[in-house]
Amino acid sequence: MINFSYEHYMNLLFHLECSDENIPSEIARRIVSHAIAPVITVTSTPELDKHIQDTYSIDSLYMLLRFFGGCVSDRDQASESKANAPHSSSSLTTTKTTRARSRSNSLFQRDSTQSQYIRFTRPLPDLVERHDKNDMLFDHHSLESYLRQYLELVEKFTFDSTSHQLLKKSLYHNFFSLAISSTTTLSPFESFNHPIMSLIALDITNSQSYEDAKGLLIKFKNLHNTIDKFPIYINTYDMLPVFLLCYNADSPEEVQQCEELSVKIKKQLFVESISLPLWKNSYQTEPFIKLHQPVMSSLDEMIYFLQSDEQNTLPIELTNTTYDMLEKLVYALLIPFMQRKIAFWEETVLQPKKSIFHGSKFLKKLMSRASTSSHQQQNILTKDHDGNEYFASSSPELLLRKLADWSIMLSDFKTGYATYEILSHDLELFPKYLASCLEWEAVSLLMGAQNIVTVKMMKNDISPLIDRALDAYDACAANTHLSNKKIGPTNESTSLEPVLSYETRCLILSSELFLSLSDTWTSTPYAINYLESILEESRLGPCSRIMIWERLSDCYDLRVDPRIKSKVEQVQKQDNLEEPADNEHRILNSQDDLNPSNIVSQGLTRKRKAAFFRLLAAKMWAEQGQWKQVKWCLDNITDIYSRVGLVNRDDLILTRLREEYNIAVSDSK
Amino acid sequence: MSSSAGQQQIKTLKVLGEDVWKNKVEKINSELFTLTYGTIVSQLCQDYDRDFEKINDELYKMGYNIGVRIIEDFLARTALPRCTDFNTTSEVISKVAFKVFLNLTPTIANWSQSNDAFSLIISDNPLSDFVELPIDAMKSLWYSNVYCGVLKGALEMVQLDCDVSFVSDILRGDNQTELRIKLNKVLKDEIPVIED
Amino acid sequence: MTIYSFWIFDKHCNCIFDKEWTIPSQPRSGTTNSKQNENVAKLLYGLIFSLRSITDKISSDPVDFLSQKNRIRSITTGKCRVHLFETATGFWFALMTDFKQDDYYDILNHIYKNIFVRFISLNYISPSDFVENEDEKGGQGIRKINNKNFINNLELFLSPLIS
Amino acid sequence: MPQYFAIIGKTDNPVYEAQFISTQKKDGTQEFPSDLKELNPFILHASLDIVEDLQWQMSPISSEGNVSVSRGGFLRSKNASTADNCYLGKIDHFYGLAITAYITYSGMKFVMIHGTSTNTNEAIDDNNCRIFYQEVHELYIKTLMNPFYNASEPITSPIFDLRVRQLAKKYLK
Amino acid sequence: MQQQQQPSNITRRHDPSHPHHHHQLTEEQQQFQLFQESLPKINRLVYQMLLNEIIPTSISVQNRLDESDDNSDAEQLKKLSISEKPVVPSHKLVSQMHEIKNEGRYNNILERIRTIGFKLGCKIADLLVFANNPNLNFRDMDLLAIMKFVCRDVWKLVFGKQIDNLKTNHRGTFYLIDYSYQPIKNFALNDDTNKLSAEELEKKELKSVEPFLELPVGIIKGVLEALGYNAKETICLATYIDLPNEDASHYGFSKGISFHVQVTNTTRQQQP
Repeated sequence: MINFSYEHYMNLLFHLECSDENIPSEIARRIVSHAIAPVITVTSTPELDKHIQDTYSIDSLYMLLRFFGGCVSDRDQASESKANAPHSSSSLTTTKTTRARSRSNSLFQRDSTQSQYIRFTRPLPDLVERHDKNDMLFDHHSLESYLRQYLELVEKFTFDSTSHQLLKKSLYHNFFSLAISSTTTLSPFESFNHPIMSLIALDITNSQSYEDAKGLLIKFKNLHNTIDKFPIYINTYDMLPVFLLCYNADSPEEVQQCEELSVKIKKQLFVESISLPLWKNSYQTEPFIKLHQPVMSSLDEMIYFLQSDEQNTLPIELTNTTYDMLEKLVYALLIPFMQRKIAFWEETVLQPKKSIFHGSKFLKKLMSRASTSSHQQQNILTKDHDGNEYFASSSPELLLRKLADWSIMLSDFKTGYATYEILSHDLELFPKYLASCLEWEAVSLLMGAQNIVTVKMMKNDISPLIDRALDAYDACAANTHLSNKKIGPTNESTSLEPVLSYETRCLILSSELFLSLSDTWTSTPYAINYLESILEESRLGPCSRIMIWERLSDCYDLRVDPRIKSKVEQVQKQDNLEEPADNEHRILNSQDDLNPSNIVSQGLTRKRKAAFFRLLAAKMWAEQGQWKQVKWCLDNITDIYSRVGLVNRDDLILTRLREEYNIAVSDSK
Repeated sequence: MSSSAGQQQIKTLKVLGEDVWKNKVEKINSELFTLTYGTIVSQLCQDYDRDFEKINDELYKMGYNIGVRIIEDFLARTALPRCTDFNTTSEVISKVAFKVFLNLTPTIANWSQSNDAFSLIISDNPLSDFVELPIDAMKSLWYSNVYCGVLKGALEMVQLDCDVSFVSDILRGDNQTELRIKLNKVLKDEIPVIED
Repeated sequence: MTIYSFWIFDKHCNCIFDKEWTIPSQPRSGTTNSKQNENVAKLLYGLIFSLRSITDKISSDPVDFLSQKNRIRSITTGKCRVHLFETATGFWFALMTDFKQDDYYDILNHIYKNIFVRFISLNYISPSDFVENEDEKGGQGIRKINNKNFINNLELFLSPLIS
Repeated sequence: MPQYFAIIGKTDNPVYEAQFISTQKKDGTQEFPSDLKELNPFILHASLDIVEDLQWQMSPISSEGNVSVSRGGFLRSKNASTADNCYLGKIDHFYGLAITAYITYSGMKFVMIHGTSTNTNEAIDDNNCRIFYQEVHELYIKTLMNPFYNASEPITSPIFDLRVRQLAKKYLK
Repeated sequence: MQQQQQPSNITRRHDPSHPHHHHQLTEEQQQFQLFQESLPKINRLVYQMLLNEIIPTSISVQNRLDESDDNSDAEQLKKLSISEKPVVPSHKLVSQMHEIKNEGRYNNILERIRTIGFKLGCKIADLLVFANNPNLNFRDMDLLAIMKFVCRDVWKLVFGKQIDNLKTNHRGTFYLIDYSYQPIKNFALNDDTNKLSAEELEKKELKSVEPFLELPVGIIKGVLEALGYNAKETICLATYIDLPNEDASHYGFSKGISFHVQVTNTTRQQQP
C-alpha cells in the first residue's frame, strides 16, 4: 500500500502509479511552506567527499544530503516502496517497506506546524560567488529550459492513456515551486533563502579531529572578512554552526572518538555536534534504494539532474539513519535556535519599537508619521562593494524582516503578519523592501488564515496589500528604468528583469494561495486577475506562459458557487469512482449533470470559460510542438464541447487542432 | 355581376357588418388566434408525419364542425334571413361574416358564367401572420383550410350545398390567397313523413 | 299575461323541446318534453307547416332582400295566441300565451340568441343537430333538448312572464 | 469593426449565427482575422458563463471586474422597465474584443463579439447596440410565432437572416 | 397536510388590474393599454371555438392514426376516400372518450391536447413578455411571480378573465382556482334520449369535460417551461371543485376548476 505523500505528488511524473490519487485543496500552502523552509548549508572536507564518492558514487556530502531535503517526518526517500524505475511496468513485484509508517504524512496533515520542511544548499562561499549582481530572484530563461526538459520527460514516461489530470497539476506545482523558491539565491530584500544552519562535516574515519573542526569553524566565522564582496545583508552570526561527525559504525574506536570529539567541541567551541554512521558493513548487504530528486532545489541543479542519467542509490538503513539524524538536527537544534533568535529579536528590536507607542493606535499613527522624518537617520542604507545600497544585516529593518520571515518558516503566521505590518511603515521610502514586505504580509494572512478567509478579508485586507506590493514593484521598475536612462544605453530589458522576477513571483504566489482558499467562488477572480497580469507583464518563455494559461483554465474550473460546491464534488467523486470500462455510462452521467436544467450551469460555475482557456492552451502547445500536452488539453475539453453544436464545425479551431494532432502523431510514427 | 345585390344592399350589409363588429362582439388579439391556430397545425404536422393531405382534411373537418355551430351565433347577432340568391350570399359572407368574425372583408371576384361560383380574395389573412411554410409543405398544404370547412358547414346549415376550396395561397408563393365557393344546389326543406 | 307552453322544432320537422306550465304562477311547475305532448307537437307543427305553405304562396318575393318573407308571426284563436320565431337554419320557436300580448318577437329572439345559441350551439357536449340518422328525419325524431343549463336558464328568463 | 453574433438556446445550442463585416472602406479591420474567425464561437461560448451568472445573480455586485452593468441580476433587477433588463451591455472581454449580451425572459441568449477597430479606444455605442438587440429580439419573436418553427431549433429562414443583417448594417459600426 | 396549512390568497389582494380596485393607472400602464387596443383584433367567439375544437380534433386524429395502424395496407385506399367520409360532429367525438377502453389511446389523446397547450403556453409567454407589459413585474422573478403572471396575464389573454383565486404554500405548490373556466362555462351534457339517472348524468358530464381541462394544464406547463421551469419537474393537475355559490351551478357548468401546480425543482429560487 503506497502512502501517497507530498513528495509523490510533487514528483508525480516519477510516481505515475499514484496518478489517480487526490490532493487536498490547500496543497499550495504546503508548497509555500516548503519553498520558504529553513536552508542548511553543507560544508564538507575533500577527504570526506572523496570517501563518500568511493563508497556510494555520490560526488559529495552535499550531493548526498540534498536528497534528504523536504518534509523531515515524511522520510520520503526511505518510504519509497519501489526499487524499480517508475516507468517500468513490473509494479507488481513485492517490495519491502522499510518502516511501517501508518501515520498520515505531511500532505494530509491539518496543522502545518506538524510538518517541518528543510532545504539543503551549498556552502556560503559558493552561494556568494554565484550571486547575481542584479538581485534577480529567478531567471526565466532557465525556468523555460527546465520546463522544456521536464516536458520531454513527460513525453518519455507517459502514454496517451496515462491519467493526466493530477499529473498536470503536479507539473504546474513543480513549475510553481521553482518560480517561488531557490536554494541558491541570496535576496537582499528577504531572508527566506538565507542559510540558517551551517552543517560542518568531519570524516572521523579519515581521522579528522578537533583541530580540523576548530579550523573549519574559524573559517566559517570569518567568512565575511575572507570572502570578497561578502553581502552586507548576510550575517554568519545568525547562522547556527553544527558539526556533523561521519563515522564507521562497525568501528568501536570511531564511535568513541565521535563521542569525545562532540564533548570537546561543545566545551571549547560552544558548538553542537551530531554524528552520522555513514559507513557500516551491513549496509552493503542491505537492499539499496533509488534516490529521487528532492522537490526543492536550485533551478541549475534541477536542470542538471534532469539531464543526467545518473541514478543514485543508498542502503535503506543508511537512509533511515540519516532521517533519524535529521530529525534530531531539526527538532533539537534548528527549531530551538530559531525560536531563541526570534525571542531575542522580539525583545531587542520589536518591543522597543512597540513600547514607544504604548499600544495606542492614535499615537502610533502620529508617531509613525513623525518618524519618517525624525528617525530618518535610522533607515540608512549601506553601500556594498558593487555600489548597490542595502540595509545591512544588523539594521533593525533587516532584523525585523528576519523575525517575520523566520516566524512564518515556523508556521507562526500571526507574529509574521504583525511584524510585516509594523515593518511596512518603516519601509515607505524603500520600494524594493516595501514591496516584498507587503507581499509577505499578504502571504502570511493567506497562509495562516486557513479556511476562515472571508470575502471581506480578501477584499479589504489581502487584495489591497498585494495591489500595494505590485505598485511598489512597479515603482522599483520605474526607478530602475530611470536610472538606466541616466547611465546610458544599457540593455533595458535585462536590467528590468530583476524587479520583474519578484513581481512575477508575487503574482504567481498570490494567485496560488488564493486558489487554496475554500471559498473558490470569491477567491478565483483574484487569482485570475494575478495570472492575467503575469501574461501581460512578465517575460516568461512561451512554455512557461502556456503553463499560466492552463492555470487560468484551472482557476475557472475551480470557480464554483459555494451553494452547489458539494453537489459538484459529489458528481466528480462519482465520476472518479467509476471504472474506466464503464465509459459510456460515465458520459451519459456527466451529460446529465451539465444539463442546463441542472443547477450546475446556472451561472454558478465557469466551466465554459475553463474549457476555453484550455483550448487556447492547446493551441499554444501545438505552436510549441508539445503534442502530448495538446492531446491532454483536447481530452480535457472533449466532454464540454462535444454537446455544443456551435463549436464543432470543420472550419473552427477545435477540429483543426485535432487534425494537426493526428498528423503530428502519425508523422512521428 | 348580378344586379340583384345592388349597391344599396351592399352598403347596407357593410354597415351591418361594421356595426356588429364595433358594438356587439367581444374582441381578442388576433396574434393569439394566429398563434393558437399555428400550434394546432404544427401538432397535426407532427401527428400525421407531414402527410399534408391528411392535415388538409383534418383542418377542413375541424372547420366544418365550427361552421355548423357558429352559424347560429352569426344569425342570432345579425338577424339575417335566408338569402334570396347566391350573389347576396357572397356579399353576406364577405361584408358581414368575415367582418364580424375576423374583422376583414375579402374581395369577391371571379364569378362563374353561370353565376354559381365565386372567389374570395383574402388579403391580410390573420391565420397566416408570421407563417413561413417549410418547402415540403409548399406544394400540398392548404394552411388556412379551416376556412373552407367553416364555410362549408355554415352554408350547409342554411341549405346551401357548396364546394369550398382554396385555389391559391400567398404562403405557397402565389400572388394572392384565393378561396373558391361553388354552389352545387339549394337543399330542399324537409317535409314531415306522413304517418299511417 | 300568461304563458302556457313553449316549443322548439328543427329543420327535420322534429319537436326537439317542449315545455308546458300547469300552474301559471310557478315557473318550475308543469312538464318538460312530456310524452303526452307528442301529439300536440305534431298537430302544432302541422298547423304551422300548412299555414307557412299558404303564406309563401300568397306573397311575392320581397323587394328588399333583408326583409322577411311573408312569415307567420303569430296565430291567434279566441283563447290563446301562438307566437312564432324562425331561423335561417330552420329552427322554429313557438310560444303559446293568452292573447293579451300582441308581439313576443323580442322574447323569442332573446331565447334564441342568449339561451339556445349559448347552451346548445356552443355547448360542445351537446348536439347542435338532434338527428343522428335518416330514420329520425321528417318528424320521426326521438331526441330532445334536456340539458339543465338550457332548461334552467329558459325557466329563469320566462318566469317574470308567467302569472 | 466586424461583429460575430449568435443566438444561443438553453442547451448551448446555436439557434442562429452570423458574422457582420464592416463595409466602410476607411475602417481598417473589416473582417475578423482568420485565427479569430476559428476562435470566435469559443470566445462566445465561454462568455455564456457570465451571461448566466448575470441572469441568475442575486447580489448586485459582480465579482467580475469587467462587467459594465452594475444593476445586478437580470431577472432580479429592480429596474422598472422590463425590456431594459434584457440588455446586459458589455459583459466580458477577451484581448481587445468586447462581448455584449442580451437575454430574453425565456432564456435565449443573444451574444455578440465586437471586433477590434484600428482605433482602439472606440467604445461600444451602448444605445445603438441595445436597439439592435431589441429589434433582433422582435424578429426572433416573430420567428417563434411561426408554427413551423419550434423553439431552439436553428433558424434557417433566409428572410430572418436578411433582416438581421439589415439591422446590423443600420445599428452597428 | 402540512403543505396546505397556510394557504394565502394572493391574486385579489395584490392585483392592480382587478375590477374591484380603482387604481390610478400609471402612464406606462395606460400606454400599454392603448398599445394593446391598437393591435389587430378578432372576434373572441371564433377564438373560443377554435380552442374548444382542439379537443374533438385531437380525438379525430387519434382515430385516424389508429385506423392506419390497424390497417396499413388499406391506407392508400382510405386516403382516396378521405373527403367522402362524413364529418363526425364534435360532440360525438367528445363522447367517444367514454368508450375508449384502451388506456394508451386515451392517454395519447390527453397528451396531444396537453402538447398543444404546452406549445401554446411557451409561445404566449414569449409574446406577452416581449409586449413589455408594465403589469408584469419580474422584479423578484420567483415562482410566485410567474404564477401570478399566469393567473392574470395569461388567463386574461387566453380566456378573457383572470383566475379567481391563487393559493400557495410558498414551497412550490399552487392552487389556481377558476370558478367559471370560460371555454366550458356553457357546457352541460344533453342526454338526448333521457335515459340516465341524475348521478349518472353528472358523472358522465364531468368525464366528458375532463379532456377540455388538459389544454389549460398544457398552457400552464408551457409558460413555466418558457420561463425556466422544466416541464419534467412540474406537475399540473386539474380537478373539479364545488362552486361557492351553489345556485350558479344550475345555470352554467356545475363545477369550478382547481389547477394544482407543483414545481418539484425550485432550486432557482434557492436563497444562499
